[in-house]
Amino acid sequence: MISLLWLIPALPLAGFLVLALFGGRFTRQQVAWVGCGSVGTAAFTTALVGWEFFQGFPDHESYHQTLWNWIDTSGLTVGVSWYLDALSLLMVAVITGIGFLIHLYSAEYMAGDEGYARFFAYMNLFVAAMLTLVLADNLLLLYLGWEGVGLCSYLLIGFWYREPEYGTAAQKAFIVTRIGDTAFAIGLFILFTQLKSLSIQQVQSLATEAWPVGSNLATIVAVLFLIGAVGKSAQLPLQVWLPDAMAGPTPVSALIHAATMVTAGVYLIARMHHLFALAPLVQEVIAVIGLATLLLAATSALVQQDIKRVLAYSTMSQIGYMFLALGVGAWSAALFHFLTHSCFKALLFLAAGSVIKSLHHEQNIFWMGGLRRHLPWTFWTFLIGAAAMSGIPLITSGFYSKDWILWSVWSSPLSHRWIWYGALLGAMLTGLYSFRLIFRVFFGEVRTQPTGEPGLAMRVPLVVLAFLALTVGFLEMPHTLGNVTLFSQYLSHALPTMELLPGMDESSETREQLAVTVSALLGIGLAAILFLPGSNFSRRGADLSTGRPLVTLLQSGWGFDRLYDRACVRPWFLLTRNPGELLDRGYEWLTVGAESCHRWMSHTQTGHVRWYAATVVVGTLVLLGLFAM
Amino acid sequence: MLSTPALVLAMMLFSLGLVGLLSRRNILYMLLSLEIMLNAASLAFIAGGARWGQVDGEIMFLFILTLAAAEVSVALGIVLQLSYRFHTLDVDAFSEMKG
Amino acid sequence: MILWLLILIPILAAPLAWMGQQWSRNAPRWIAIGTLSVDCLLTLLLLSQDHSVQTSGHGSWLVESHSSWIPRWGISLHLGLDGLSVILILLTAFIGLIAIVASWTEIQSRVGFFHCNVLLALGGVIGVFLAIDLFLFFFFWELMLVPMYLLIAIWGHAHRRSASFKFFLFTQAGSLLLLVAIIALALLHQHTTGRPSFDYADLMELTVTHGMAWWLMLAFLIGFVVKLGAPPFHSWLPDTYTEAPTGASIILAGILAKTGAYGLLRFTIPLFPGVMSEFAPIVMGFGAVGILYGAVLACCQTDIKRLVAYSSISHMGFFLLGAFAGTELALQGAVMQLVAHGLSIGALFMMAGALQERFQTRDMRQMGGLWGMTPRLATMALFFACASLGLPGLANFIGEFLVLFGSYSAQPVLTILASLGMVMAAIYSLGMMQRTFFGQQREIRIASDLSNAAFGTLLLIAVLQIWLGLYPKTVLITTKPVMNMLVQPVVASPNLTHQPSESVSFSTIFTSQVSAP
Amino acid sequence: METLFYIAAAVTVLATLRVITHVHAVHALLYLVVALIALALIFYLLGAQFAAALEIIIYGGAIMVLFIFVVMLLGPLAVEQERTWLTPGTWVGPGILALVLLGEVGYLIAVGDHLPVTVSEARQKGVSIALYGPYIIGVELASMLLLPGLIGAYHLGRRVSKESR
Repeated sequence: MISLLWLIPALPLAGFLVLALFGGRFTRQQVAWVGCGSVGTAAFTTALVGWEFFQGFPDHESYHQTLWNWIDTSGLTVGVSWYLDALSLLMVAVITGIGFLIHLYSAEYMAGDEGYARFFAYMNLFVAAMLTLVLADNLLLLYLGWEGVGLCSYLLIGFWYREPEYGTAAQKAFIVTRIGDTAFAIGLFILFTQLKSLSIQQVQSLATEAWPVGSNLATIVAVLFLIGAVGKSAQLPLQVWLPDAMAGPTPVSALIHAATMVTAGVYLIARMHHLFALAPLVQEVIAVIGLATLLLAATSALVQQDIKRVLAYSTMSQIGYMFLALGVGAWSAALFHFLTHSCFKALLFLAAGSVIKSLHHEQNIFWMGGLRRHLPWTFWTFLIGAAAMSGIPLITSGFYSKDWILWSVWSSPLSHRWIWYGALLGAMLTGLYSFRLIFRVFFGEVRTQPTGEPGLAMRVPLVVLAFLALTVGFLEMPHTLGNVTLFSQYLSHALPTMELLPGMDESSETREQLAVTVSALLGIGLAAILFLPGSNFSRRGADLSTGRPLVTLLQSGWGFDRLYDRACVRPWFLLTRNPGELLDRGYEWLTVGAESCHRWMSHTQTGHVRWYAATVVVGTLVLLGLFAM
Repeated sequence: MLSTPALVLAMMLFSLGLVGLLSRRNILYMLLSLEIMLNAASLAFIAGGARWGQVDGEIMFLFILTLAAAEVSVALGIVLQLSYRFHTLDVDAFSEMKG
Repeated sequence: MILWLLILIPILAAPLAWMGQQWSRNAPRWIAIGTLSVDCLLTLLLLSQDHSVQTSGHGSWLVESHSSWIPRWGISLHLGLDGLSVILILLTAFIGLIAIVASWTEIQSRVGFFHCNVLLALGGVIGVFLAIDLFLFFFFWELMLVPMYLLIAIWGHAHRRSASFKFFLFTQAGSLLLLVAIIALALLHQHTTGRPSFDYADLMELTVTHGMAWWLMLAFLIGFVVKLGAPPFHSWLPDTYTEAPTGASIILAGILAKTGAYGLLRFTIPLFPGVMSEFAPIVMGFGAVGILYGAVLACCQTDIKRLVAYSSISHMGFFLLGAFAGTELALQGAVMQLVAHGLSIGALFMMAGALQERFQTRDMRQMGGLWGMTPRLATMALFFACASLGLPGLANFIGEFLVLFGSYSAQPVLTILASLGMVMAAIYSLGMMQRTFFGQQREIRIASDLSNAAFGTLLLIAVLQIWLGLYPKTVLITTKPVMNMLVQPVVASPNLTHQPSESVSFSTIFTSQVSAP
Repeated sequence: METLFYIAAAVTVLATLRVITHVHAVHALLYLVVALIALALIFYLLGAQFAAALEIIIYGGAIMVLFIFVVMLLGPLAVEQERTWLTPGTWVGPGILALVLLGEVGYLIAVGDHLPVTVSEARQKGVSIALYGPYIIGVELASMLLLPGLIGAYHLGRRVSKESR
């Protein structure tokens, strides 16, 4: 049964091929069946494979399957081969499971769109590529998936191709991530040159043997991989593409730009943790990047007007938490947050999509309001998502995962205390911006009349995800609360557990948890004061969205776009303004010289026979004279 | 022997032909001058042959003769064409080859 | 004998295609297609026999044909086929087929003469790939030029005259250098052994003094690089590729550039191993510069064919980088790059031609939003734009990455520079898609989508791209012995022994920067 | 002997001078014929009898006839009224020069055997042997030259139709 592993990426790929080749001839229903069916079957296969995997677990920690030799020449041997362990199984489960729900949702959400088959083809291709990424046994195959998801992201952001801005956003996303990818590729070159292998497991064991901790090569490779991860996961300084990527259809944002693709960077770092462990300096950098991104994105999310942009910044912020966890060595915590985040962020996006659809594609939250009564299903699911994101204690999954991360930051030997304070501030901001959204969209008076609740195909995923967003957290509960360690035990077979600083006991953990709880609730309370319709501030119309300089700065995501525009984009356009080329000029001078010579010489060609004869005579005389001398 | 005066004569004839070639504007006269120059050259060859008692001079004369025959036949054809097309034989009137 | 058949079939069919014009308009096209298919099949036959013979040969040819021609000057009719040539001949025949399909509707005047020229040029190219007597090689080298010149000069676009002149002058200047060097080699052979010889095997054993080898190598290098179109000898390339008719552009970019590459691999590198290893870093530098230079200029263009032409310069830079890296991996990548680039550029030019035929313009500023109108064309364009930007899973990726993997150990800095080309490739490829197929439609123009034949051909190329991208063994296993042989002398030379230290020194520079903060 | 040569040379130079100075084509031609005949005489005196004969037959005969034909074909461009060139003034000059040459020839015939001009058969044989021996390539080339001359003359000599210019 586990040998069916190859089917998991193959099924969506087959779905893509079918839709790409024959999609034009299918009816919408058939398209939806193929599109959802392929991912659904993949999810089912994952369940089968996972079941079998657990049967042998933990005696057989990993499963290996080679389909064929991809490249086998001159020392470079790379197979199309899959590697299944606890980490990749978790990823696969999330991708196929949530992917299937989102496909189901899209079947209704996209129903009116002319590119229905194209949409599902791209989505299926994306799932296939993402599965390749997480199942790859070697780095080159991982790179294939890595670029593949980038391409699908590009295609789906620019899905509505008639809008030029969408196309620009798509291009921006691809190019910015491609910068990261190139660094990643250079990392691969170095790795291969030094270790003569690209297999993930082999490379890491070789690296551990060959390079001492903190060695230069390890640091360089880790930095290059980090740049790749940063590009894909929209972290500082390559984060600029993600807010613009919201140009794509909302299910795309849910699947690609929230739940799965953007966490590829997290996966990469977790997958290569042996390598990163060799470069503590880089780990520290990861933590700092994570912290900086989470604060930057959280503050930006506070002032956005577009509902999807708020969610986009919140995604960046939450991935910042994951990076933070990775940076302090809390690998499992990062992946736990990945799991919960996938659930609640997909839920939030899908619920937002439902709002947008019912408001005729209105995305500005200032034109929304009072939807609580009109869209109860959407409201409650959105509320659950927001609660999970802000980490409302005990009942939501977000609390458990975020708490784990903060506890790790507090107790890790790799961390600093100021990082923890920063993260705590982030938790407060998360509550603030999440509930700003809730209060703006669902409370107060109705500004745009909604059409009504979505249908079943959209409602089912919402409910399932809401359920998951509440319950997934119970897989792992801290010592002080229930002490469930299912998740960390499971992942401990693939990822090392973090060691604690000495002197970290239950009492300090309780104190730490209390701080987290308080900060989250503080954020929500602040949101209620500031934004709940009827509150003092809100009645005075004071939102953070009016044009004060600081707000403008925050709205533009701390002005990174403008900075890059000045520093890179404009010089680039200046460079590429002129289609002519300099080298050609050089050759042109050659022709100009030849031509002027020709013009001068052609004066001698009078066309008169007698002139020619005379010149012949003169020439002969000159020659004779020369001979005579 | 007569070779030296013959060479002087050849030079004189050649110069006369050259003067004719350069001074006359009628293409027909230019051709005639050309013939004179060719003859002067043949004379020089034959004088040379006579001086050294070699047959090569006469052979060269034969070649010059064939050359002259071919040249004249083509040149006269051209002269005819020119007269048909331009209705003049003034070479200064033709400058189609002007660069 | 079968080798001569490969060359003679297209050359003899050429006048037939010309005459075929009298019978029907499409007769020349079908004759050309038939001819090239036969060549294709013959080559496949040779390829399938390959593996048994391959074990025999270190440096020997899989199939060889030798008969004397002008023994007085050591010139013979000597043809030889090895793994490299068989792949390139297969590519030639296949690209030739693409070119003919691509010009099916475009060429309407003097159809017979067009196909006559195409077949002659292809015959010459196959001859180039097979000849291992340098004189014979040069003969074929010149044979392919003249029909190419005619193709551009007669059926080209608006500025065809200057473009064809430029093409002819540049390539002819290159050929002249080549000729001088070839004759010099033959005379040197006479000097040492007392009899002149143009034969490859004889010349391989010739020992040339260092200074002489230096000059000869330069001549061989420039002569071939001109054809490849690497800066600074690329000036003819954008003009020619742009102004040539679609079919000729495909042949120029898909095949003719490969003859230069083949020459480098077959002659320049093995004939002067000692000098080459000294000079290789400089050539690799030119390759890396070419990658970036071509990519930047591709980003500047508004003319779609010019854009593709500059992208070709960029891709051929990868070839140069790989071919001179001196590692087998890089060489394998370089060959893969040749094949992949031939396929992708052929398809791109075919689509550029289709666009021009439909809209009477190549200016991308006047296009836009064509996806809705011509979905087939747009899908294929997207596919090949992805191939061109090196998307993994397609053949170009294999070529580029093998080159980069292979050359990193030789020249880390250049390899990193070259990698930046991947970002730029994304910029120009996606920019092309954005400006032509996405966005708002400029004016309402009715244009038909791709015809079934054209779509089928493009689909076939796409399938080949994917096949080679996922199973590159097909090519790599055939060329491996040849590349292995190429590497031997280079490795033996003392120059490469200190290369690991070079990479170490690089990494120390790099780390000192990292650890500074 | 030398006197003969100098007289003939004087005739040649005089006739040539008249050729290049005369305004009428036919007159010039007449003088040229005289010059050629005088030249032939000089060839004879130099011992090249075969050349002398060819000079008269081909140059004086064939080539000059060609010229005359062309002059006549050209009509008014080159030729005045027939009457003007048949006046005594035209043919007196060439006539006198020709008479001088005739006198020389007569003298030669009369006293020819006593002159040191060697009429050797061996030399003429030598010419032939050399011509078809070492110079055979030259002969071939000459024949190759004559063929295009023939074709060229044929092609160029056709009268073009009016509309072409």
